[in-house]
Amino acid sequence: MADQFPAIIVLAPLFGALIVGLAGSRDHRICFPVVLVSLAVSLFASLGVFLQVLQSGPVSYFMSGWDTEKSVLGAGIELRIDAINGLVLIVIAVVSILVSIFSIRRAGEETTEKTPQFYVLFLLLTVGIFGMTVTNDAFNLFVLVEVSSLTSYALIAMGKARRGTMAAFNYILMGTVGASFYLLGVGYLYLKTGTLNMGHIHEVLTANGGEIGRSPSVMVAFVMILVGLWIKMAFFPLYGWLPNAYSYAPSTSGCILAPLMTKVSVYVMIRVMLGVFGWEWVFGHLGWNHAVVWLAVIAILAGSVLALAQRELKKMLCYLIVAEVGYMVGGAWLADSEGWGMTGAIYHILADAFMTLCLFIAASILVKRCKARRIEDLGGMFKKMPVTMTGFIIGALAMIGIPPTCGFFSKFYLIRGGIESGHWEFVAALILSSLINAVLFFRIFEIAFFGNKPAEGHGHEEGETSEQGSIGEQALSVREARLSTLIPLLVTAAIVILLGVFNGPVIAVIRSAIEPLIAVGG
Amino acid sequence: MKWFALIAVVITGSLLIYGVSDFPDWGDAQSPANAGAKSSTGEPIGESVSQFYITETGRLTHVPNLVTAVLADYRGYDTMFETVVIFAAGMAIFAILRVLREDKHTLGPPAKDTTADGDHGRIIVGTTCKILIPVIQLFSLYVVAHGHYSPGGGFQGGVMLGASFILLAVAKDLGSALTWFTEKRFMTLACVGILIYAGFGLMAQFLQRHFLDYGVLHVILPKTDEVMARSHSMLGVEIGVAFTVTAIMFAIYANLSSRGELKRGL
Amino acid sequence: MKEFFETSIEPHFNYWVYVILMMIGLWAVIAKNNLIKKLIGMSIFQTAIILFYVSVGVKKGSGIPIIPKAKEAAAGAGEHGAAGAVNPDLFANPLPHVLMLTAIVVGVSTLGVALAVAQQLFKDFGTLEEDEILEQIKTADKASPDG
Amino acid sequence: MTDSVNSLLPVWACLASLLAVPAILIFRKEPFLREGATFVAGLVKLGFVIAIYQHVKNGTAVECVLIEGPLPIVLRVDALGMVFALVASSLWILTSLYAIGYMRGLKEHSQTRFFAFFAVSLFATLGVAFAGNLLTLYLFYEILSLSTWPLVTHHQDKEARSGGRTYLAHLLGTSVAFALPALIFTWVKTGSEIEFGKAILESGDLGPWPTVALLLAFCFGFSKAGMMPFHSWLPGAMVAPTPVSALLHAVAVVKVGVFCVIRVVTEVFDTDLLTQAIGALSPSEILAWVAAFTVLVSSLIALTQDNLKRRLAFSTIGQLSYIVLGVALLHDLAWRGSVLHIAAHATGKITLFFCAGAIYVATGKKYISQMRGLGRRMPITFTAFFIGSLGVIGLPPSLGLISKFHLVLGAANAGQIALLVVFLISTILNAAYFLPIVYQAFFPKSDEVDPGEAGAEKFSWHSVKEAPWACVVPLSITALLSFGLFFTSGFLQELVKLFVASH
Repeated sequence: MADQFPAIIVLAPLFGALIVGLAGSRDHRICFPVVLVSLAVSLFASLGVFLQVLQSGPVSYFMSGWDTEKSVLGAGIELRIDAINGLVLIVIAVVSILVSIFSIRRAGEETTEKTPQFYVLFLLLTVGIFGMTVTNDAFNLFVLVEVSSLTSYALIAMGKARRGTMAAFNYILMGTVGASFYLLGVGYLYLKTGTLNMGHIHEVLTANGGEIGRSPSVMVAFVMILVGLWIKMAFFPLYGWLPNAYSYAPSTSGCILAPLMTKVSVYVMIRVMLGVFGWEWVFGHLGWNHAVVWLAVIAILAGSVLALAQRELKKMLCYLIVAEVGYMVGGAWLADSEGWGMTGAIYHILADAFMTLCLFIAASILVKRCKARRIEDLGGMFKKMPVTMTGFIIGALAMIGIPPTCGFFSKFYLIRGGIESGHWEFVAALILSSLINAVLFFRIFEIAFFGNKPAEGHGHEEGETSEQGSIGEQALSVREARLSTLIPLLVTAAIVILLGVFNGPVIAVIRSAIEPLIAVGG
Repeated sequence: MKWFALIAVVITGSLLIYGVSDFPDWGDAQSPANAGAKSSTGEPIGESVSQFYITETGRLTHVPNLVTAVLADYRGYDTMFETVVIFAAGMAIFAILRVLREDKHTLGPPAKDTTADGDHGRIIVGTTCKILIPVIQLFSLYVVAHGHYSPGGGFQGGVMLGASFILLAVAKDLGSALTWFTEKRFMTLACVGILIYAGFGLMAQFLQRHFLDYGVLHVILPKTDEVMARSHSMLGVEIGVAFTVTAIMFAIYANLSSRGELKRGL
Repeated sequence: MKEFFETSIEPHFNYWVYVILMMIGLWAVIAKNNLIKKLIGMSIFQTAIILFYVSVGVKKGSGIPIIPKAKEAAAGAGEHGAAGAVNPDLFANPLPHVLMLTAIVVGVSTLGVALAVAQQLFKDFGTLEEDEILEQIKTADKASPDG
Repeated sequence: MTDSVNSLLPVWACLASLLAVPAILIFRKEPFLREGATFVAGLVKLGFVIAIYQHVKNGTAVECVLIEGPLPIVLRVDALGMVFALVASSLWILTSLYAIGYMRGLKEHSQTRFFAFFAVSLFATLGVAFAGNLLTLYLFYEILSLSTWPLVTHHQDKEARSGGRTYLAHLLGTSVAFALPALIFTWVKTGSEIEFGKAILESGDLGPWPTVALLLAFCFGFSKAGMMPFHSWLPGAMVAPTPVSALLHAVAVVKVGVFCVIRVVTEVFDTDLLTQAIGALSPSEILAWVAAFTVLVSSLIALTQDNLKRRLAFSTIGQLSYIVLGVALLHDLAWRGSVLHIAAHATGKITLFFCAGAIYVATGKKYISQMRGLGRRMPITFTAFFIGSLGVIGLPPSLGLISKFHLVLGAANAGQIALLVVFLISTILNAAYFLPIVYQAFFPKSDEVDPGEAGAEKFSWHSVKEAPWACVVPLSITALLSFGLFFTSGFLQELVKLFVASH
C-alpha cells in the first residue's frame, strides 16, 4: 500500500471525477461527498509519501513497472517526489479540500444545474496539478499541464459574466501558446539528449563537463520552456490574461485557480531549473540572473502599482498575484551561494497559496453577500460580517508581511537572499511592495471598519444598544456568511498564521532538499 | 498590435533558427534522439530509449506495432491522461455551452431549416449514408482491434466511430442521431472509457504491482503469461480509449452544432 | 549563398519549414482581429510543433516502426541485424510519433473548447471581431462599472 | 551574562490580557462583567509580572523559547524588560479604571471594541518588553501598531481617520521600510544571530558608515520613539479618546519605541562599533545630536500649542528623545537615567493625560486658553496636574528628578558638555510650557468668565464639578505614584543597576 502512494495521489481525484461524471447527474447530492473523499485520500497519500521522503529520501515510482531493472531509464514514466514537491502536494491537497468545502452550496448557485460537471472539472484540475507536481517526465508534464489548463479554461468560462468568457478566450490563446512553447523546448531537449526523463536529461546535460549543455539549442530549449512557464504563471510581461480571467470567473473557480495554478507553475519552473538544467548550468553557464531579477523587480512594482489603481476588490487581488509571482521568480533567480533566495521562493509558494486562498475566499464572500465588487461598497462590513473580515484581515496582513503570518517570513527569507546575493534592487522592491500593500489594504480596512464616509461629529451614542450607530449605509440585511464558507476561510487564516509561526521546520525541510542541488553545481 | 506581433514573431523565429543551427542533420540515424546521447568522444551517456523500444519491445510485449506498444504500455500513463484531456474537453464544452433550461434570452436565432434542400437531396444523401455508415463503423472497429499489428488504435478508431455518428447527424439531422446516441449514453460512455483504462491500471495495483503494470494481469486473464498479458491488456485499454474518443467527438459536434441545445443541428 | 543553402538549410530543411510555419501561426494569434482566425493560427502553431517532432524521429532508409513477426524476432532469429535481434536503424523512432499522437489529441481538445468559448462569445456579443467585443465591454463599463 | 531560568511565566504574563479579549467580547452586552474581565486580566497580569520580578531582582533572566528554528521566537525577561513591564502592567489597571469613567462619562460608542483592542495592545506591549531577540521584538512591535490603530481612530470622524492614517503610515511605513531591512541585514551579517544577551554585532563587523546607517535605520524604523523627522504621528494620534492617549501615547506605544531603541543600542551594537570615528563624531554622537535636536525643537513647538493634548504630545516627543539621548551617551549613569526616565515620564505623563481627559469630561474644554480659573473648581485634578508636571520637568519631589539627575551626570561624565546644556535648556522649556497652565488655572488674571465663550455657550463656571470618581481616583493614584516613587525608587534603581551591570 505505502509504495503506491505516489500513484494514489493522482488517481484518487481521477476516479472521483469519473464517479461524479457517471453518477452525479442522477443525484447532485453525491457529488460533494465523492469530491471530499477523493481529495482526502490524496491528502492522506501526500502526507504518507512526504513522511517516506523525510525518512528515506526521494521516492521514485515507475508507471507500468518499467523501472531501471526491467528497462532503461526513461522508457517508462517516472514519478518522483522529494521534500519540496512533497510539501507542494500537501498544500495542493489542503487547498483543494478547503475550496471544495467552500463550494458546497456555491457551486450549485453559480453553475445552475451543471454542478456535476463543475465537480468533474474541479477534480480533473486537481489531477492535473497533482500530476504536474509529481511527474519526473518532461513530456508527461506537458500533458498534465494541458489537463489542468483545459479544465481551468472551462471553469473560468462557466460563469455568467460575459467578460469572463472573453477572458477565458484570451487565456486559451495565451495558455496554448505557452504550453506549445514548453512542448517545443522539451522537443529541443529531446533532440539533444534523446530522453524525456528529467533526471536522465540532467545527467546527459552535465555529463563530460557539460559539453552538451553548452550547445545553443539547449539554451534555446531553456528559453522556450521558461517563456512557456512564465505565460502559465503570469510573470510580468506575460501576465495579461490573468486579472480578467480570475476576477470574472465564478468565485469557486477563482478560489481554486488563483492559489494553485500560478504557484504550481512556479514550482515547475524551479524544478526545471534545478532538476533538469541544474544550478550550475542556470546560474553559472547561462548567468542571466541579473536580467531575470530585474524583470522580477519590474513585475513586483508593476503588480503593486496596478493593484493600487484598481477599484474592484477581486481585480486588485489579481494584480497582487502578479506581484507575488514576481517575488517567487525573483527569489528563485537570486542565486546567492547558500540558496536563501531559492528557499524563500519555495517557502513563498506554500505561503502564497494560503494567503491568496484566504483573500479570495473572503473576497468572494464579500462580493456575493453585499454585491460589493468595488472597494467603496465595503462600508461597515466589519460590523456586519466580523468573521469574514477577520479572515480577510489575516490574509491581508500576510500579504503586507506583518509577523507572525507566513507572508512576513517568506519575505524575510527572500530579503535575506537579496542581501546575500547583492540584489539590493530586489530588496527595495520587496519593501516598496509591502508598503504599497499596506496602503492598499488599510484603505479597505478603513472603509470596512468605519463605513464609507466619515461619521458626523464624534458619534457619541446612547449606550451599547446602538453600537451599529454611525455606520449603517449598507442595507442591514447583510449578515454573516454561511458556515460552509466560513470554515474554510478560518481554517485558511489559521494556516496562514501557523505556517508563519512554525516556519522553522518547513524551512529546515526545504533547506535539506535544496542543499544537495546547490552542492552539485559547486 | 501588428508591430508588436511582428517583433514577437521575428524574435521568436530567429531564436528558434539559432537553435536549429546545431541540430543534427535531418534523418540522421545516429542523432541523440534516435540513438541516445553521446559525448564528444563517442561514449554513450546512459542508454538510448528509442533503441530500447525498437530492440526489446518484441521480447517484452509481443506487440509488433512499436507505436502502439509505447503508447499503451511504456507511456501508458501519458496516454491515460491524453484520454482524460479529451474527456475534460467534453466536460468543458458541456459546462460552457450546454443550455439546460429553456431560457428565451440565451436562445440564438433559430437554425436554418434544413428541409429547404428538398426531398431529392434527402433521399440520395440518406441512402448513401445508410450504406456508408455501417462500413465506417465496421472499419473503425477493425482499426481499434488491429492496432497491435498495423497503424491504428483506440484514438484513430474512436475518431472514425465518432465520425460515423457525426455523419448521421450531418446527413439527416442531429435529432435522429441523438435518438439512439443520447446525451446520457455518450456522457456515460466517455466515463466508462476512462474507467476501463484506469481500471486496468488499478487491477495491477491490487495485485501488488505498480499502476498500469499489465504483466501481472496474467493471473486474471486466461491462458496468458506475463508478456501476453501485456499485449492483451493493451487491447483492453485501446478499447477504453476508443469509447471515450467516440463519445466526446460526437459530444463536441453535438454541442457546437446546436449551440448547446442538443435539438436542431446545423 | 549556395554554400549556405547546402550547409545550413538543406540538412535542416524540415526544421526551417517548421519555424516558418510556426511563425505564421504566431502572427495570426497575435495580429488577427477575428477570433476564429486566431484559432486557426493557434492550430497552425501547434501543427508546426508536430512537424518538428516527427522530423526528429526520422532516420534515412528506415521503415515504419512495425516489426513483423515480433515474437520470432524477439526469440533471436536475427533476421534483421547481425548483432542483436533487431537492427534499430531499420525502423523509425517510435517515440516522437507517440508523443505527437498525444499532442494532436491535446490540440483537438483545446480547439474544441476554444470553439465552444467562441460560440459563447458570439451569443453574448453578437460578433467575433475582437475590437468590436472590446468596444462593447468598454461601453458597458462606462454604463455600469459592475457589469 | 546573567543566569537564566526557563519558565512559562512570561508567556502567561503576555497572554493574560489576550485571554481577556474573548471574555470582553462575550460580555459585550454586560458592561459590568466586561469591565470586570478587564480588571481581572489586569490584576492577573500584574501578578505574573511580579512573580517574574522575584526572579529578575536576583539577577536571573527568565527565558522561554516559544519556537525554535532559524527564526526563533523567544521571550526573555531581563532587568530592562522588567522595569518596562512593571510600569506598563501596573498603569494598565489604573487606565482601565479611568477608561471606564471616561467612556461612560462621555457615552462613547463601541466600548466593547475599545476594551478588546486595549487588551490586545497590552499583550503586545508586554511582548515587546519580554522579547528575547530582535525578531520577537519586531513581531510584537507590529502587533502593537496594528492593534492600536482602531483605538486611535475610535471616533471614526474625519479627523480621527486622517490621524489614523498618519499613525499607520508612520509606524508601519518606517518599520517595514527601515527596521525590517535593518533587522534582516543584522541577521545576515551575523549568520542568523539575533538573540539578545550579548552584543549581536561585534566590533569589527561593520565600518563606521554602515554602522551609522544601520543605527539610524533601526532608530527611525522604530518610529514609535518619535524622533524627528518621523514624529508627526504622535500629535495626529491625539484625536484618540484620552485613556488611549494616556496609556498608549504616554506609556505603552511611545515607550515601546524608546525601549526598542535602548535594546538596539545596548544589545545589537558593540560599544566599539558605536564609538568609531567619522570625522569629529561617532555613530552614537550622531544619534545623540538627532535626539538633542528633537528635544529642543519639540519643546519649542510645545510652547506654541494651545490644545492641551497637543502640547502634551509635543512634550512627549521631547521626553522620548531625552531617553534616546541618554542611551546614546553610552555612559553607565546616563543609561541608568534613561531607564529610570521611562518610569518617571510614564507616571508623570499619564497623570497629565488623565487630567486633560478629566477636564474634558467635566467641561468639554480642550484648549489651555479656556482653562483659566478652572483649578478652583477642580482642585484635585489640577493638583495632580501640578505633580505630574513636576515629574516631567524633573523637579523634586518626583522620580523625574532622579532620572534627570542621572542623565545630566552621565552627560557631564561622558564629557558631552554641549549635550548637557541641551538637557538644561530643555528643562527650562519644560517648565515654561507646563507651569503657566497650573498658574493660570489657580490664579486667573481676568474674571472667571471668558467673554468670547460666554456669548456662544453661556457656559457657567459655577456648574463645573470634578470629573466622575472613576476619573479622579486613577489620576490621584498616578499623581501619588509619581510623588511616591521619589521616596521608594530603590527597587527600580536596583533593577536599573542590574541592567547596566550586565553590559
